[in-house]
Amino acid sequence: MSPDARLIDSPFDPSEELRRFAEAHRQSGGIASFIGQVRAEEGEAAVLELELSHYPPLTLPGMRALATEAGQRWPLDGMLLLHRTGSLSPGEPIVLVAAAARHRRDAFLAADFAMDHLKSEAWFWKRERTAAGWHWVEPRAADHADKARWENSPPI
Amino acid sequence: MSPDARLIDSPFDPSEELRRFAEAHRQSGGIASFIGQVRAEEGEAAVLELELSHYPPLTLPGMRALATEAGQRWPLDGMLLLHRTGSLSPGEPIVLVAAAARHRRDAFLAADFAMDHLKSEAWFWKRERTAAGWHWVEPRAADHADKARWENSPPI
Amino acid sequence: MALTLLFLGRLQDAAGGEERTVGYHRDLAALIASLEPELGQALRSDKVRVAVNGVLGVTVLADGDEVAFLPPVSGG
Amino acid sequence: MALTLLFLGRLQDAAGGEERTVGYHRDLAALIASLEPELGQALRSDKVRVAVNGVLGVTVLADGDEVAFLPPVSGG
Repeated sequence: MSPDARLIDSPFDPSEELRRFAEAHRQSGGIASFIGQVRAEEGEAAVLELELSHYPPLTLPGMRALATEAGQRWPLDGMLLLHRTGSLSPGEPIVLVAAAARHRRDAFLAADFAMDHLKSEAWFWKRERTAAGWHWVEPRAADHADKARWENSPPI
Repeated sequence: MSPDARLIDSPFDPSEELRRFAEAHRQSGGIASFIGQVRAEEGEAAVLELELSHYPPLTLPGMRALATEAGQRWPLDGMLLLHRTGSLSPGEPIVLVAAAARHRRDAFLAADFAMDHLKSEAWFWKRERTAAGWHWVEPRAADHADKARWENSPPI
Repeated sequence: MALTLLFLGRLQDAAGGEERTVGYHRDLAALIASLEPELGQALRSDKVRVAVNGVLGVTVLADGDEVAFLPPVSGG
Repeated sequence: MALTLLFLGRLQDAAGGEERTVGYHRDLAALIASLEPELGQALRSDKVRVAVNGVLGVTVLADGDEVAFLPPVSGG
Protein backbone atom coordinates (compact mmCIF):
# COMPACT_ATOMS: atom_id res chain seq x y z
CA MET A 1 0.00 0.00 0.00
CA SER A 2 1.63 3.25 -1.11
CA PRO A 3 -0.53 6.08 0.21
CA ASP A 4 -1.25 9.22 -1.80
CA ALA A 5 -1.06 12.28 0.48
CA ARG A 6 -1.14 15.76 -1.03
CA LEU A 7 -1.48 19.41 -0.08
CA ILE A 8 -3.49 21.34 -2.65
CA ASP A 9 -3.36 25.11 -2.96
CA SER A 10 -6.30 25.69 -5.34
CA PRO A 11 -9.84 24.33 -5.70
CA PHE A 12 -10.02 20.60 -6.45
CA ASP A 13 -12.73 18.16 -7.47
CA PRO A 14 -13.13 15.41 -4.86
CA SER A 15 -15.45 13.34 -7.04
CA GLU A 16 -12.88 13.30 -9.86
CA GLU A 17 -10.19 12.32 -7.36
CA LEU A 18 -12.41 9.51 -6.08
CA ARG A 19 -13.05 8.31 -9.60
CA ARG A 20 -9.31 7.99 -10.22
CA PHE A 21 -8.79 6.34 -6.84
CA ALA A 22 -11.55 3.77 -7.52
CA GLU A 23 -10.12 3.05 -10.97
CA ALA A 24 -6.69 2.49 -9.42
CA HIS A 25 -8.18 -0.01 -6.96
CA ARG A 26 -10.44 -2.21 -9.04
CA GLN A 27 -9.32 -5.20 -6.97
CA SER A 28 -10.84 -3.69 -3.80
CA GLY A 29 -14.33 -4.59 -2.70
CA GLY A 30 -14.96 -1.23 -1.11
CA ILE A 31 -13.95 2.39 -0.89
CA ALA A 32 -14.95 4.48 2.11
CA SER A 33 -14.46 8.22 1.86
CA PHE A 34 -15.09 11.51 3.55
CA ILE A 35 -15.35 14.94 1.94
CA GLY A 36 -15.15 17.96 4.23
CA GLN A 37 -16.34 21.22 2.71
CA VAL A 38 -16.80 24.87 3.69
CA ARG A 39 -20.43 25.16 4.82
CA ALA A 40 -22.41 27.42 2.50
CA GLU A 41 -24.88 29.13 4.81
CA GLU A 42 -27.06 32.22 4.94
CA GLY A 43 -27.26 34.88 7.62
CA GLU A 44 -25.03 36.91 9.92
CA ALA A 45 -22.92 33.98 11.13
CA ALA A 46 -22.27 32.65 7.62
CA VAL A 47 -18.65 31.99 6.71
CA LEU A 48 -17.63 34.17 3.76
CA GLU A 49 -14.08 32.88 3.44
CA LEU A 50 -11.94 30.22 5.09
CA GLU A 51 -8.16 30.40 5.25
CA LEU A 52 -6.07 27.32 5.88
CA SER A 53 -2.45 27.76 6.86
CA HIS A 54 0.05 25.02 7.61
CA TYR A 55 3.68 24.45 8.55
CA PRO A 56 5.37 22.94 5.48
CA PRO A 57 8.24 21.05 7.20
CA LEU A 58 5.75 18.99 9.24
CA THR A 59 2.37 18.99 7.52
CA LEU A 60 2.84 16.69 4.54
CA PRO A 61 5.25 14.33 6.35
CA GLY A 62 2.65 14.07 9.14
CA MET A 63 -0.09 13.22 6.63
CA ARG A 64 2.10 10.52 5.08
CA ALA A 65 2.85 9.06 8.50
CA LEU A 66 -0.87 9.03 9.29
CA ALA A 67 -1.69 7.13 6.09
CA THR A 68 1.11 4.67 6.83
CA GLU A 69 -0.21 4.08 10.33
CA ALA A 70 -3.70 3.42 8.97
CA GLY A 71 -2.16 0.88 6.59
CA GLN A 72 -0.50 -0.86 9.54
CA ARG A 73 -3.75 -1.01 11.51
CA TRP A 74 -5.99 -2.33 8.75
CA PRO A 75 -5.38 -4.35 5.57
CA LEU A 76 -5.77 -1.62 2.96
CA ASP A 77 -5.22 -1.61 -0.78
CA GLY A 78 -4.89 2.17 -0.92
CA MET A 79 -5.27 5.38 1.05
CA LEU A 80 -5.84 8.90 -0.25
CA LEU A 81 -5.41 12.03 1.89
CA LEU A 82 -5.93 15.40 0.19
CA HIS A 83 -6.05 18.66 2.12
CA ARG A 84 -6.53 22.20 0.85
CA THR A 85 -4.40 25.16 1.92
CA GLY A 86 -4.91 28.87 1.24
CA SER A 87 -8.16 30.78 0.79
CA LEU A 88 -11.43 28.84 0.32
CA SER A 89 -14.96 29.97 -0.58
CA PRO A 90 -18.25 28.56 0.76
CA GLY A 91 -19.06 25.17 -0.76
CA GLU A 92 -15.45 24.39 -1.64
CA PRO A 93 -13.93 21.08 -0.52
CA ILE A 94 -11.36 21.26 2.29
CA VAL A 95 -10.38 17.65 2.68
CA LEU A 96 -10.85 14.30 1.00
CA VAL A 97 -9.96 11.04 2.69
CA ALA A 98 -10.52 7.69 1.01
CA ALA A 99 -9.54 4.14 1.91
CA ALA A 100 -9.76 1.13 -0.41
CA ALA A 101 -9.87 -2.33 1.10
CA ARG A 102 -10.98 -5.86 0.37
CA HIS A 103 -13.41 -5.66 3.29
CA ARG A 104 -15.90 -2.91 3.98
CA ARG A 105 -15.22 -2.39 7.67
CA ASP A 106 -11.48 -1.99 7.17
CA ALA A 107 -12.15 0.79 4.65
CA PHE A 108 -14.63 2.55 6.95
CA LEU A 109 -12.40 2.34 10.00
CA ALA A 110 -9.33 3.61 8.15
CA ALA A 111 -11.19 6.62 6.71
CA ASP A 112 -12.75 7.44 10.08
CA PHE A 113 -9.37 7.08 11.85
CA ALA A 114 -7.65 9.30 9.29
CA MET A 115 -10.26 12.06 9.60
CA ASP A 116 -10.12 12.07 13.40
CA HIS A 117 -6.34 12.41 13.28
CA LEU A 118 -6.30 15.00 10.50
CA LYS A 119 -8.64 17.10 12.66
CA SER A 120 -6.65 16.95 15.86
CA GLU A 121 -3.06 16.13 14.91
CA ALA A 122 -2.24 17.39 11.42
CA TRP A 123 -0.48 20.76 11.24
CA PHE A 124 -3.24 22.97 9.92
CA TRP A 125 -4.78 26.15 11.25
CA LYS A 126 -8.11 27.53 10.09
CA ARG A 127 -9.49 31.00 10.29
CA GLU A 128 -12.89 32.13 9.08
CA ARG A 129 -14.17 35.44 7.85
CA THR A 130 -17.77 36.24 8.71
CA ALA A 131 -19.64 39.57 8.60
CA ALA A 132 -17.99 40.27 11.99
CA GLY A 133 -14.46 39.83 10.59
CA TRP A 134 -11.75 37.19 10.91
CA HIS A 135 -11.53 34.72 13.77
CA TRP A 136 -9.42 31.62 14.38
CA VAL A 137 -11.18 28.28 14.53
CA GLU A 138 -10.30 26.68 17.86
CA PRO A 139 -10.13 22.90 18.26
CA ARG A 140 -13.30 21.47 19.79
CA ALA A 141 -13.31 19.13 22.79
CA ALA A 142 -15.19 16.66 20.59
CA ASP A 143 -12.22 16.51 18.21
CA HIS A 144 -9.98 15.24 20.98
CA ALA A 145 -12.64 12.82 22.22
CA ASP A 146 -12.98 11.51 18.66
CA LYS A 147 -9.25 10.89 18.42
CA ALA A 148 -9.11 9.30 21.88
CA ARG A 149 -11.52 6.60 20.67
CA TRP A 150 -8.62 4.98 18.78
CA GLU A 151 -6.17 4.76 21.65
CA ASN A 152 -7.25 2.11 24.14
CA SER A 153 -10.21 0.14 22.85
CA PRO A 154 -10.53 1.11 19.19
CA PRO A 155 -13.95 1.00 17.50
CA ILE A 156 -14.80 -2.25 15.73
CA MET B 1 -34.14 15.28 5.00
CA SER B 2 -35.69 13.58 1.96
CA PRO B 3 -33.54 10.54 1.16
CA ASP B 4 -32.70 9.52 -2.39
CA ALA B 5 -32.94 5.72 -2.72
CA ARG B 6 -32.75 4.10 -6.15
CA LEU B 7 -32.38 0.73 -7.82
CA ILE B 8 -30.25 0.94 -10.96
CA ASP B 9 -30.31 -1.68 -13.69
CA SER B 10 -27.29 -0.58 -15.74
CA PRO B 11 -23.74 0.64 -14.96
CA PHE B 12 -23.59 3.92 -13.06
CA ASP B 13 -20.88 6.38 -12.09
CA PRO B 14 -20.62 6.71 -8.31
CA SER B 15 -18.26 9.69 -8.48
CA GLU B 16 -20.71 11.62 -10.68
CA GLU B 17 -23.52 10.74 -8.24
CA LEU B 18 -21.38 11.96 -5.34
CA ARG B 19 -20.62 15.20 -7.17
CA ARG B 20 -24.34 15.91 -7.56
CA PHE B 21 -25.02 14.91 -3.97
CA ALA B 22 -22.28 17.23 -2.66
CA GLU B 23 -23.59 20.09 -4.82
CA ALA B 24 -27.08 19.53 -3.42
CA HIS B 25 -25.72 19.75 0.14
CA ARG B 26 -23.41 22.75 0.11
CA GLN B 27 -24.66 23.64 3.60
CA SER B 28 -23.23 20.39 5.02
CA GLY B 29 -19.80 20.27 6.58
CA GLY B 30 -19.18 16.69 5.56
CA ILE B 31 -20.15 13.85 3.30
CA ALA B 32 -19.24 10.28 4.20
CA SER B 33 -19.66 7.65 1.54
CA PHE B 34 -19.04 4.05 0.65
CA ILE B 35 -18.68 2.55 -2.81
CA GLY B 36 -18.92 -1.24 -3.11
CA GLN B 37 -17.64 -2.71 -6.35
CA VAL B 38 -17.14 -6.08 -8.00
CA ARG B 39 -13.56 -7.09 -7.22
CA ALA B 40 -11.46 -7.29 -10.37
CA GLU B 41 -9.06 -10.14 -9.65
CA GLU B 42 -6.85 -12.57 -11.53
CA GLY B 43 -6.70 -16.33 -11.25
CA GLU B 44 -8.96 -19.34 -10.94
CA ALA B 45 -11.18 -17.91 -8.20
CA ALA B 46 -11.71 -14.57 -9.97
CA VAL B 47 -15.31 -13.44 -10.36
CA LEU B 48 -16.17 -13.12 -14.05
CA GLU B 49 -19.72 -11.89 -13.58
CA LEU B 50 -21.98 -10.95 -10.69
CA GLU B 51 -25.76 -11.15 -10.85
CA LEU B 52 -27.93 -9.22 -8.42
CA SER B 53 -31.56 -10.15 -8.11
CA HIS B 54 -34.14 -8.55 -5.84
CA TYR B 55 -37.83 -8.70 -4.91
CA PRO B 56 -39.41 -5.51 -6.27
CA PRO B 57 -42.37 -5.20 -3.85
CA LEU B 58 -39.99 -5.05 -0.85
CA THR B 59 -36.55 -3.95 -2.02
CA LEU B 60 -36.93 -0.24 -2.74
CA PRO B 61 -39.46 0.37 0.09
CA GLY B 62 -36.96 -1.31 2.44
CA MET B 63 -34.13 0.95 1.22
CA ARG B 64 -36.30 4.03 1.77
CA ALA B 65 -37.22 2.88 5.28
CA LEU B 66 -33.52 2.33 6.03
CA ALA B 67 -32.61 5.85 4.92
CA THR B 68 -35.47 7.25 6.98
CA GLU B 69 -34.29 5.34 10.06
CA ALA B 70 -30.76 6.71 9.62
CA GLY B 71 -32.25 10.20 9.47
CA GLN B 72 -34.04 9.57 12.75
CA ARG B 73 -30.88 8.33 14.46
CA TRP B 74 -28.54 11.14 13.35
CA PRO B 75 -29.07 14.75 12.26
CA LEU B 76 -28.53 14.43 8.51
CA ASP B 77 -28.93 16.91 5.69
CA GLY B 78 -29.22 14.17 3.08
CA MET B 79 -28.86 10.47 2.43
CA LEU B 80 -28.19 8.66 -0.84
CA LEU B 81 -28.66 4.90 -1.33
CA LEU B 82 -28.02 3.49 -4.80
CA HIS B 83 -27.93 -0.23 -5.52
CA ARG B 84 -27.35 -2.07 -8.78
CA THR B 85 -29.46 -4.95 -10.02
CA GLY B 86 -28.87 -7.30 -12.96
CA SER B 87 -25.58 -8.48 -14.43
CA LEU B 88 -22.32 -6.77 -13.38
CA SER B 89 -18.75 -7.08 -14.64
CA PRO B 90 -15.54 -6.94 -12.59
CA GLY B 91 -14.71 -3.40 -11.45
CA GLU B 92 -18.31 -2.18 -11.74
CA PRO B 93 -19.91 -0.41 -8.77
CA ILE B 94 -22.57 -2.38 -6.89
CA VAL B 95 -23.63 0.08 -4.24
CA LEU B 96 -23.15 3.72 -3.27
CA VAL B 97 -24.15 5.05 0.11
CA ALA B 98 -23.57 8.67 1.09
CA ALA B 99 -24.64 10.76 4.08
CA ALA B 100 -24.38 14.55 4.32
CA ALA B 101 -24.37 16.14 7.77
CA ARG B 102 -23.28 19.24 9.59
CA HIS B 103 -20.95 17.14 11.72
CA ARG B 104 -18.46 14.57 10.53
CA ARG B 105 -19.28 11.76 12.92
CA ASP B 106 -23.00 11.83 12.13
CA ALA B 107 -22.19 11.41 8.45
CA PHE B 108 -19.77 8.53 9.10
CA LEU B 109 -22.14 6.71 11.44
CA ALA B 110 -25.10 7.02 9.09
CA ALA B 111 -23.14 5.69 6.10
CA ASP B 112 -21.70 2.83 8.15
CA PHE B 113 -25.15 1.97 9.57
CA ALA B 114 -26.74 2.03 6.12
CA MET B 115 -24.11 -0.29 4.63
CA ASP B 116 -24.40 -2.81 7.47
CA HIS B 117 -28.17 -2.92 7.00
CA LEU B 118 -28.06 -3.03 3.20
CA LYS B 119 -25.78 -6.08 3.52
CA SER B 120 -27.90 -8.04 5.95
CA GLU B 121 -31.47 -6.74 5.62
CA ALA B 122 -32.11 -5.37 2.15
CA TRP B 123 -33.81 -7.77 -0.27
CA PHE B 124 -30.96 -8.60 -2.63
CA TRP B 125 -29.44 -11.89 -3.67
CA LYS B 126 -26.05 -12.20 -5.32
CA ARG B 127 -24.61 -14.96 -7.40
CA GLU B 128 -21.17 -15.03 -8.93
CA ARG B 129 -19.77 -16.73 -11.97
CA THR B 130 -16.19 -17.97 -11.73
CA ALA B 131 -14.26 -20.41 -13.92
CA ALA B 132 -16.04 -23.15 -11.90
CA GLY B 133 -19.52 -21.85 -12.81
CA TRP B 134 -22.28 -20.01 -10.95
CA HIS B 135 -22.66 -20.06 -7.18
CA TRP B 136 -24.84 -18.13 -4.76
CA VAL B 137 -23.15 -15.74 -2.36
CA GLU B 138 -24.18 -16.73 1.16
CA PRO B 139 -24.43 -14.15 3.94
CA ARG B 140 -21.33 -14.13 6.15
CA ALA B 141 -21.49 -14.38 9.96
CA ALA B 142 -19.55 -11.09 10.01
CA ASP B 143 -22.44 -9.35 8.20
CA HIS B 144 -24.79 -10.19 11.04
CA ALA B 145 -22.23 -9.25 13.67
CA ASP B 146 -21.74 -5.90 11.88
CA LYS B 147 -25.49 -5.22 11.98
CA ALA B 148 -25.78 -6.31 15.61
CA ARG B 149 -23.36 -3.53 16.58
CA TRP B 150 -26.20 -1.02 16.11
CA GLU B 151 -28.75 -2.72 18.33
CA ASN B 152 -27.82 -2.39 21.98
CA SER B 153 -24.83 -0.12 22.43
CA PRO B 154 -24.37 1.57 19.04
CA PRO B 155 -20.87 2.72 17.99
CA ILE B 156 -20.00 6.30 18.85
CA MET C 1 -58.00 -21.52 -9.01
CA ALA C 2 -54.23 -21.04 -8.82
CA LEU C 3 -51.27 -19.50 -7.02
CA THR C 4 -48.06 -18.08 -8.50
CA LEU C 5 -44.92 -19.06 -6.61
CA LEU C 6 -41.68 -17.04 -6.80
CA PHE C 7 -38.36 -18.51 -5.68
CA LEU C 8 -35.68 -15.93 -4.88
CA GLY C 9 -31.94 -16.43 -4.60
CA ARG C 10 -30.67 -19.97 -4.16
CA LEU C 11 -34.23 -21.28 -3.74
CA GLN C 12 -34.58 -21.06 -7.51
CA ASP C 13 -32.07 -23.91 -7.74
CA ALA C 14 -34.10 -26.06 -5.34
CA ALA C 15 -37.29 -25.26 -7.29
CA GLY C 16 -35.74 -25.68 -10.72
CA GLY C 17 -36.86 -22.20 -11.76
CA GLU C 18 -37.77 -18.72 -10.57
CA GLU C 19 -41.52 -19.03 -10.95
CA ARG C 20 -44.20 -21.68 -11.09
CA THR C 21 -47.99 -21.83 -11.12
CA VAL C 22 -49.67 -24.32 -8.80
CA GLY C 23 -53.20 -25.23 -7.72
CA TYR C 24 -54.84 -23.21 -4.97
CA HIS C 25 -54.27 -23.99 -1.28
CA ARG C 26 -55.87 -21.85 1.41
CA ASP C 27 -53.05 -22.35 3.86
CA LEU C 28 -49.32 -21.67 3.40
CA ALA C 29 -48.35 -24.88 5.24
CA ALA C 30 -50.64 -26.94 3.00
CA LEU C 31 -49.18 -25.27 -0.10
CA ILE C 32 -45.65 -26.15 0.98
CA ALA C 33 -46.70 -29.72 1.85
CA SER C 34 -48.00 -30.13 -1.71
CA LEU C 35 -44.56 -29.50 -3.25
CA GLU C 36 -41.68 -31.96 -3.79
CA PRO C 37 -40.38 -33.08 -0.38
CA GLU C 38 -36.87 -31.62 -0.87
CA LEU C 39 -38.20 -28.27 -1.99
CA GLY C 40 -40.73 -28.28 0.87
CA GLN C 41 -37.93 -28.88 3.35
CA ALA C 42 -35.91 -25.96 1.92
CA LEU C 43 -38.92 -23.64 2.11
CA ARG C 44 -39.74 -24.61 5.72
CA SER C 45 -36.34 -23.33 6.99
CA ASP C 46 -36.85 -20.65 9.61
CA LYS C 47 -34.39 -18.54 7.60
CA VAL C 48 -36.81 -18.38 4.67
CA ARG C 49 -39.30 -15.50 4.80
CA VAL C 50 -42.53 -15.56 2.83
CA ALA C 51 -44.25 -12.59 1.19
CA VAL C 52 -47.77 -12.81 -0.22
CA ASN C 53 -48.45 -10.16 -2.87
CA GLY C 54 -45.47 -8.25 -1.47
CA VAL C 55 -46.53 -8.44 2.19
CA LEU C 56 -44.51 -10.39 4.78
CA GLY C 57 -46.13 -12.58 7.42
CA VAL C 58 -49.34 -13.59 5.63
CA THR C 59 -50.30 -17.29 5.98
CA VAL C 60 -53.85 -17.42 4.58
CA LEU C 61 -53.95 -17.38 0.78
CA ALA C 62 -56.53 -16.20 -1.75
CA ASP C 63 -57.00 -17.32 -5.33
CA GLY C 64 -54.48 -15.69 -7.65
CA ASP C 65 -52.03 -14.72 -4.89
CA GLU C 66 -48.34 -14.39 -5.64
CA VAL C 67 -46.35 -16.23 -2.96
CA ALA C 68 -42.63 -15.32 -2.80
CA PHE C 69 -40.06 -17.38 -0.88
CA LEU C 70 -37.13 -15.24 0.29
CA PRO C 71 -33.93 -16.92 1.55
CA PRO C 72 -31.22 -15.07 3.53
CA VAL C 73 -30.10 -11.97 1.64
CA SER C 74 -26.63 -11.02 0.40
CA GLY C 75 -26.71 -7.51 -1.00
CA GLY C 76 -24.44 -4.52 -0.62
CA MET D 1 23.81 36.40 14.80
CA ALA D 2 20.05 35.98 14.46
CA LEU D 3 17.03 33.68 14.65
CA THR D 4 13.91 33.67 12.47
CA LEU D 5 10.68 33.20 14.41
CA LEU D 6 7.47 31.86 12.80
CA PHE D 7 4.09 32.27 14.48
CA LEU D 8 1.44 29.87 13.27
CA GLY D 9 -2.32 30.12 13.66
CA ARG D 10 -3.66 32.50 16.27
CA LEU D 11 -0.14 33.14 17.60
CA GLN D 12 0.36 35.46 14.63
CA ASP D 13 -2.18 37.79 16.26
CA ALA D 14 -0.28 37.76 19.56
CA ALA D 15 2.99 38.41 17.72
CA GLY D 16 1.58 41.02 15.34
CA GLY D 17 2.79 39.09 12.31
CA GLU D 18 3.69 35.69 10.95
CA GLU D 19 7.45 36.10 11.00
CA ARG D 20 10.09 38.13 12.76
CA THR D 21 13.90 38.19 13.00
CA VAL D 22 15.44 38.50 16.46
CA GLY D 23 18.91 38.38 18.00
CA TYR D 24 20.45 35.00 18.78
CA HIS D 25 19.72 33.17 22.04
CA ARG D 26 21.25 29.77 22.70
CA ASP D 27 18.33 28.59 24.75
CA LEU D 28 14.64 28.43 23.81
CA ALA D 29 13.53 29.62 27.26
CA ALA D 30 15.89 32.62 27.04
CA LEU D 31 14.58 33.43 23.58
CA ILE D 32 10.99 33.44 24.82
CA ALA D 33 11.94 35.52 27.87
CA SER D 34 13.40 38.17 25.53
CA LEU D 35 10.02 38.77 23.83
CA GLU D 36 7.13 41.01 24.94
CA PRO D 37 5.65 39.61 28.18
CA GLU D 38 2.20 38.90 26.71
CA LEU D 39 3.65 37.13 23.70
CA GLY D 40 6.05 35.20 25.93
CA GLN D 41 3.15 34.05 28.07
CA ALA D 42 1.23 32.85 25.02
CA LEU D 43 4.28 30.93 23.74
CA ARG D 44 4.93 29.25 27.11
CA SER D 45 1.50 27.54 27.09
CA ASP D 46 1.93 23.77 27.27
CA LYS D 47 -0.40 23.59 24.29
CA VAL D 48 2.14 25.37 22.10
CA ARG D 49 4.66 23.07 20.38
CA VAL D 50 7.98 24.37 19.07
CA ALA D 51 9.79 23.21 15.95
CA VAL D 52 13.37 24.24 15.16
CA ASN D 53 14.19 23.98 11.46
CA GLY D 54 11.18 21.68 11.13
CA VAL D 55 12.08 19.39 14.03
CA LEU D 56 9.93 19.17 17.17
CA GLY D 57 11.42 19.02 20.65
CA VAL D 58 14.68 20.92 20.13
CA THR D 59 15.54 23.43 22.86
CA VAL D 60 19.15 24.40 22.05
CA LEU D 61 19.42 26.91 19.20
CA ALA D 62 22.11 27.64 16.63
CA ASP D 63 22.72 30.84 14.72
CA GLY D 64 20.33 31.19 11.80
CA ASP D 65 17.78 28.68 13.12
CA GLU D 66 14.11 29.00 12.20
CA VAL D 67 11.99 28.63 15.34
CA ALA D 68 8.29 27.92 14.70
CA PHE D 69 5.61 28.23 17.39
CA LEU D 70 2.67 25.89 16.74
CA PRO D 71 -0.60 26.39 18.68
CA PRO D 72 -3.36 23.73 18.81
CA VAL D 73 -4.34 22.69 15.31
CA SER D 74 -7.74 22.87 13.62
CA GLY D 75 -7.55 21.17 10.24
CA GLY D 76 -9.78 18.69 8.44
